[in-house]
Amino acid sequence: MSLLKIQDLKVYFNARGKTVKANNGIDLEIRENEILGLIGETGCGKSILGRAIVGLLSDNVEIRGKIVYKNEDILDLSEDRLRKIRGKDIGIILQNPSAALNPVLSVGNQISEIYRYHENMGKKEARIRTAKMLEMVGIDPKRMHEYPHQFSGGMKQRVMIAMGLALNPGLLIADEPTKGLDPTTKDKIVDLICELVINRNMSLLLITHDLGVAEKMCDRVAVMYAGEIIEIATIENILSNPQHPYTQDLLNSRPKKGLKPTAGESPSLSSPPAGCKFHPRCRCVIGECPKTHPQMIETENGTSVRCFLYEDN
Amino acid sequence: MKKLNDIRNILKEAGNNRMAAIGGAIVILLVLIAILASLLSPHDPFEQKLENRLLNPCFEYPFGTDNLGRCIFSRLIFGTRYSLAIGVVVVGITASVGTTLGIVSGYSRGIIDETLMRIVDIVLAFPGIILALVIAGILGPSFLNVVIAISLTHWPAYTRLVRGITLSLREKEFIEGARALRASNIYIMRRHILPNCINPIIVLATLDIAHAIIFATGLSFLGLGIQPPTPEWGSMLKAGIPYFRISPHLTFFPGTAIMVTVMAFNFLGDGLRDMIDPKINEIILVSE
Amino acid sequence: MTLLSVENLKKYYYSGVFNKKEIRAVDGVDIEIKSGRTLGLVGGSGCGKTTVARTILRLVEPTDGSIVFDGRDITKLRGREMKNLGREMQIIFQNPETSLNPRMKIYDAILEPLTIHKLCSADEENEKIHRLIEIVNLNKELLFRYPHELSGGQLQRVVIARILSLNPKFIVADEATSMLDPLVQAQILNLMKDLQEKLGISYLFISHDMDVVEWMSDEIAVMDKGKIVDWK
Amino acid sequence: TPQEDSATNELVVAISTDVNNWYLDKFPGGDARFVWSQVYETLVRLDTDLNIVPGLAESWETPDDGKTWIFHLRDGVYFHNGAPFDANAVVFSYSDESYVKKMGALRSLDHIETIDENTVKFVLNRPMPLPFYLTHVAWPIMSPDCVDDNGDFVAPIGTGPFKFEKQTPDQEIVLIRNEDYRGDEPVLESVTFKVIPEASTRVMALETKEVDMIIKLPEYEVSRLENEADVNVYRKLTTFTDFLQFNCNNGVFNDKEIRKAVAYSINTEQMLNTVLEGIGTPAKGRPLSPVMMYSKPELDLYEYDVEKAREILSEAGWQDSDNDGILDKNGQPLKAKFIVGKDVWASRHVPMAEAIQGVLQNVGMDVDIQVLESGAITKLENEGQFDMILRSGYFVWGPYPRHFFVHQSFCPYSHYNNTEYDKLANAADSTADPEKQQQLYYDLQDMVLEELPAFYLVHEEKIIVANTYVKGYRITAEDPWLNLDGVYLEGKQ
Amino acid sequence: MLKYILKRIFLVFFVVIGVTIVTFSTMHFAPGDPAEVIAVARYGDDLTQEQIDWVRVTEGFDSPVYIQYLKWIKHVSRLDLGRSLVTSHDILEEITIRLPATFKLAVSSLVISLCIAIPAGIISAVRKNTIIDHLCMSAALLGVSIPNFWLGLLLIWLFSLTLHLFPSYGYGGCEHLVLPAITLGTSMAAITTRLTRSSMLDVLNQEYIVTAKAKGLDEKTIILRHALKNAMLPVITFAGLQLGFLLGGAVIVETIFAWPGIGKLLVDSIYARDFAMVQGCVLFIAVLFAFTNLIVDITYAFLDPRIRYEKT
Ligand SMILES: Nc1ncnc2c1ncn2[C@@H]1O[C@H](COP(=O)(O)OP(=O)(O)OP(=O)(O)O)[C@@H](O)[C@H]1O
Ligand SMILES: Nc1ncnc2c1ncn2[C@@H]1O[C@H](COP(=O)(O)OP(=O)(O)OP(=O)(O)O)[C@@H](O)[C@H]1O
Ligand SMILES: [Mg+2]
Ligand SMILES: [Mg+2]
Repeated sequence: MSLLKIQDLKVYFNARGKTVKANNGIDLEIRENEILGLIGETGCGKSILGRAIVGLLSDNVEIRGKIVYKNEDILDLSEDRLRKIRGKDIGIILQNPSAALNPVLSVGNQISEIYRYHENMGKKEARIRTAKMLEMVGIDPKRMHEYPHQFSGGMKQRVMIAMGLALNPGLLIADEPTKGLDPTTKDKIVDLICELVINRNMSLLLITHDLGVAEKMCDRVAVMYAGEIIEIATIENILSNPQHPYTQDLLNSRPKKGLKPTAGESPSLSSPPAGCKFHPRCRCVIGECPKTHPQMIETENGTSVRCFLYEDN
Repeated sequence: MKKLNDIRNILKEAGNNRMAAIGGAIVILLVLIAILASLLSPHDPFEQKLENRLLNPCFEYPFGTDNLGRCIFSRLIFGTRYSLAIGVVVVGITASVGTTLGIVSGYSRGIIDETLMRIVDIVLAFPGIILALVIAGILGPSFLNVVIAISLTHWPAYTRLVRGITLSLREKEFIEGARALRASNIYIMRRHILPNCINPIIVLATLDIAHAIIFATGLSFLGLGIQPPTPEWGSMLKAGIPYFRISPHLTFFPGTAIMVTVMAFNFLGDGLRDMIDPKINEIILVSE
Repeated sequence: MTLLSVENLKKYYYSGVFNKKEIRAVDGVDIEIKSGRTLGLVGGSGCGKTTVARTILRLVEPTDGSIVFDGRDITKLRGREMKNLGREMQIIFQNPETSLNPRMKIYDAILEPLTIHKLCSADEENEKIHRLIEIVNLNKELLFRYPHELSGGQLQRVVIARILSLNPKFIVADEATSMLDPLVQAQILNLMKDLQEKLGISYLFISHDMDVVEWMSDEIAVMDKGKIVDWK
Repeated sequence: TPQEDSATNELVVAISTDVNNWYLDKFPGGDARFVWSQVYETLVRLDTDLNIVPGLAESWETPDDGKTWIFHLRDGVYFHNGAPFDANAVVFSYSDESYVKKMGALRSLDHIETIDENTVKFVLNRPMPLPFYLTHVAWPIMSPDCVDDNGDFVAPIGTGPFKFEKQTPDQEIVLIRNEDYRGDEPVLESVTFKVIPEASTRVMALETKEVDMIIKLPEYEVSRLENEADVNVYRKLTTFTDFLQFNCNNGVFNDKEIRKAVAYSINTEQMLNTVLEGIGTPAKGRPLSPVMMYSKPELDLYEYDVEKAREILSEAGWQDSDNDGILDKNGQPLKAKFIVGKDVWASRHVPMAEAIQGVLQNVGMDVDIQVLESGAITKLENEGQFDMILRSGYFVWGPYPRHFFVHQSFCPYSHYNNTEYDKLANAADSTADPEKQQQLYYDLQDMVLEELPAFYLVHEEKIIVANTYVKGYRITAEDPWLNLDGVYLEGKQ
Repeated sequence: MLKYILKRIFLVFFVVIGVTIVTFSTMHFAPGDPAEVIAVARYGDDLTQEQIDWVRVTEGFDSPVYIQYLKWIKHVSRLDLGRSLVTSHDILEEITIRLPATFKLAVSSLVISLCIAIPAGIISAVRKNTIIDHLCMSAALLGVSIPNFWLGLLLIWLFSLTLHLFPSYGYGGCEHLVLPAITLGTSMAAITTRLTRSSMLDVLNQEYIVTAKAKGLDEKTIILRHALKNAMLPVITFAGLQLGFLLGGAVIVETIFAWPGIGKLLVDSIYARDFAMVQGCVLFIAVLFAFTNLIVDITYAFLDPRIRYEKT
């Protein structure tokens, strides 16, 4: 069952006279109770996609397409309705917890205000709920009166998770929840999110560029390159049988596979190469590649890939 | 060629930023007026025609005449020189001294930094105009002393700003990289730190020119500014005050000139800030 | 042959005005690196890896211990000798975006070490720079851009190019690739390995990522709380 | 009748500076003298036309042509604290402690004797017209109770028509009616002096009727206010004359002819009519205001004559050889450093100085104006670092021409050395015979005009402006006085 | 936080010492013989060399500078600022008499400026690039550009003379306060508006505002709860500096409106070359300023948890 369906989403920024096509025709479906990974290199538009889903992009941006959540197109919603959906139906954990937590409000306050605002709870009740949430993410509830700067990076990340989960949303978007954490903390956070998401029957869109994390957590993975989804498959398929040359290179660049290098640099989003956006770096360019922009093609095992190599299949 | 492109880009940006464009245009105009003062002014700014005193604006005297029958228009035109000179000289002195101290302070840290910052604290403990007032009061009023008085109160703003930038730059790897290359400290300050402070300094300096002009006006009001018959706007305004009931043009034109100039520099400074680096906060305005 | 040998290296930081607090960032570290080999240094965040690197390069003064480089004790070097040391040991930092002066064009950035050490005349400079960027596989179109116009991988190459101009024997790479994407990381690490083979450079390779370190290094030292706790 | 209106009989007068001294050991600076003149009285007084009249002394005589003076004091006069006024108070007021004795004009006072309760004898070192000296508001009679046993000042206690009530620094001084005043009891219940430093604010406060009367109105406001229906402008020629003093000791003005050239180039009449809005009388070099005693009616004054000025200069060898508009001689340009004070007392001086600069520029003299406070002026003066100073009324009060001391060589302000002049001035001051004295002063005036230690510009006119509901005011010629005798308010809202 | 406060207090102490040195030396190294200057101030017109010498001896100008400083500082530390050279009045007393007037003016200007500036700044930031933003910013720019003595006179002319709404000068009830406070408050309000706006804009661009939006909070809550406190931190710091503006600007405003405050006392003393009084005033103002900033810093520490909970 699909919980969220994104159709041909385009997000264009207007930056200093140039159009940055941060998302350029995204089609994506998040099913109920699934963990969908979104991987791809820095700046390919993952976070933008995550924010677009919750309607959190600034005003100077042009958005087209459809984001249908439970039969409502988020892009058509009034600000009021959107506000109700945010937090309550769709939660988001932003990328950098140090910046995403308000430095002058206590951690407890920042969580409990969600209850107070959305559920009109009294102070006391909200505090009890907050304590529960904190306990759940492994933070001593006694510390709810402390301020973000008194917490370590991992703890801040936990607070962000508690905040995202506070109202039991149907969909949680987690933007690189493990970035910048040391391996032990990282493992703990991964386990925590998995456990909570599974226990609560929710869906998770996990944005990351850490394949290890994706492997541990995800059911399916979407691979993004230069503002497009280029491959969607189950995690097993991605790891064992990557189809798109980019995905293959990505896997081969891991130390385990001998750190095999790929030539070239990631393309700019304001003037991407014509045709397939990966073709300048691709090992197996064929005639079509530089000219025509490839479409998503279904291959075996429900894998979709945007590559001419699979056209005939 | 590349340079030309840079300049073209800046101009293009300036075109997009209406405020900066207006401010810049007025400033350029003022500079031209100051340079071409003797060509533009219809009369000798010092020439008195007592029989023509307190004339209202008319064809011969576009802005009228003052209490000694001097052409206000010509005096304003020549006054541009003094006001701009005060702004530019003060800012030239304060920016270079303040910046040097700021870089040295932030880069060397330790005892030098402590000492310099304490000196800054001490200077800042005196409200600017009061310190300037006392200095001008002691030294006596003259162009030079006005410049000294304002400069002595204004340099800490640069030192603080530049020190802050320097401290954050110090944390940057490229500075450490230069140290690993064993570049000398002076080389690092000059080639790496200074160029990275320039933009905010330019913004601060532009706003500061406006501030210095207003500041000098205040000193003129208190009789400690540039002295008559010098056609400095502040002292013209002050000298016109007694007549502001019967001949308001004596105050109106110098007052407006001051306002327009100060606004132009503020426009330009604001615009430059938006253009160059929106992150430099308004805080730098608080150079008082 | 041993290129660098560090013994009992200590670096203590002091903080606080009223009650002085001692932070033992590095607390008695012994390291040995052979010519043309790579030593990997791993450890949790804040265990003192960066401090070790910075003290070895004398970017910070060690509290105690000896650093013998190429047969000389460099802990007490000053002036000219210190300056010449800059040609022999160099460092690559973690964050490519801040590793280059944002107000300096790439060309000038690469030229900088040569000017500081007065290693080339004006007419050679162009040729030399082109040779350098060829080694690190950079496009010469990038030479007249500013750092913010380059990607992280390209920047890290520029950093390597400018370091190479000095022909160093020893390079510290402090998490040099941890900010990069996997594809680019692979590029850079391969480049570093190539250079080692061609030029016989020794590395002190610092990283969080055990897998990467294993791939890069001949030996691995594991640090914890300022001490070496394991040596593989 | 005025008395019925007593509810509003509270006069508010705006002055420019506060009274920061009430005691006789210091000179009351700024506008303090207007306030002093309500609280304190002098032995001898002047009427509104500068005629000498009895004050606290009923009569006086000098048995020896001016070396000894005997004053007969008025009986039945009481100080504000109820203590009787007597000879002791006079001795107290001119003790060695007092400013006038220590620093001022009475340095040649040897001692004072009390003959009886109501008679005092002043013994001088040399003959002097003492009664004139004793008219000065700044050295009045104070009660010995003004100070406590330790000699510390307690309160201003005088015999004047108004008593000190309270003072709020930099704001106001409130005086109330002295019910036991020796003369006609004042109609006014109280007089409040408001301190308003800025001239424009003072004028606007008068127009909004926040104050009833303002003193020292700037000249430029006069013509406008004279046309306003609900204010009265009172004007009278004073004892003060503005003068341009030269540094005759060194520099260009060492040469009398150059000083003359300056005198011929300045059109005092035009300056008066323009810069001073026609307020005052052009002096054309006349050192004494016509209201002054011994002011010589027929004098050989300087009539404006630029050509003559140019002639004198070129005869003296000044030529414009480089055509820059400035004359030069032996390669030295004709330059003069011109000092102007910025006292509230003479706000007109700055524009006057600028006007002078303009006309001198016209004959080829480069004048550099410096507007300074008195302290800075004193410094430059002592060092001889100036060529001209614009001044007003030094050693001037009352009708007596003591002013001539200013050009005596021993006077710190003189910058002029002429033994003949010194002798003449001394002789004039020490001569008791009025006719002889007059002749000596006439000679002095001729000499000043001929020698030009200073060029006298304008005789100052005093201006007082009051709202029309202020009745019964009569302006006095002498400047520091504020004559509130007979003033009352009628119909103030 | 204790450490922070202790450090601040230590700094203020240090600054105060520095301030005394600066004040002392400006007066003592002023051109001209101080004894002569004092003698002129004291005895005015006729002056003899003996009088100057007498002043030199009695005022201690013949001893070495550091002794003079130490002597002076000893008095100052006992709150004895000496006596005026002109009037012989006790300096501290003269200052404290005028303190209420300056205080009243400063506080009301501050209140006026903050009451206008903070809402205006917030609105301009929230409604960036709208008409209201442009209006506020233009007004603010006008406010900083107009010489305030001219503004003062225009206000008197308009409100007292033409409209008869407020008195034109003087010290007294609230009605007296209006015009001077507006004159003094205007430029400050202008600067504060700009500061508030840019600080608010800065805060609104922070990630935690996005977080707040992501929680589904409404605009009002986001601005008042999440943005305001952060945005106010630099404004509070500035409020301390504003006092400097106020004390400085007061010099001019007090002169125009005949407001009997410290600023006017200072200007008068400068004119009268009453260096002891100038010294006293400047020292007083600087110390007052330093202590206000200390209070502001401490308030800041309470408001900013990053400092409040700093480990000691
Ligand atoms: N406000 C904006 N204006 C212009 N361009 C923007 C803006 N925000 C983001 N971008 C651009 O959009 C692109 C996508 O950004 P996004 O943050 O989604 O990347 P990402 O995939 O999340 O990268 P990372 O892995 O580093 O988080 C980037 O190239 C970025 O420069
Ligand atoms: N300049 C300094 N002053 C005080 N303490 C310092 C300083 N530099 C480093 N430290 C402390 O020394 C310890 C070691 O720091 P170091 O940067 O060497 O760790 P690291 O192993 O490189 O960590 P990371 O993996 O996060 O880079 C840390 O506790 C750090 O707080
Ligand atoms: Mg991202
Ligand atoms: Mg490190």
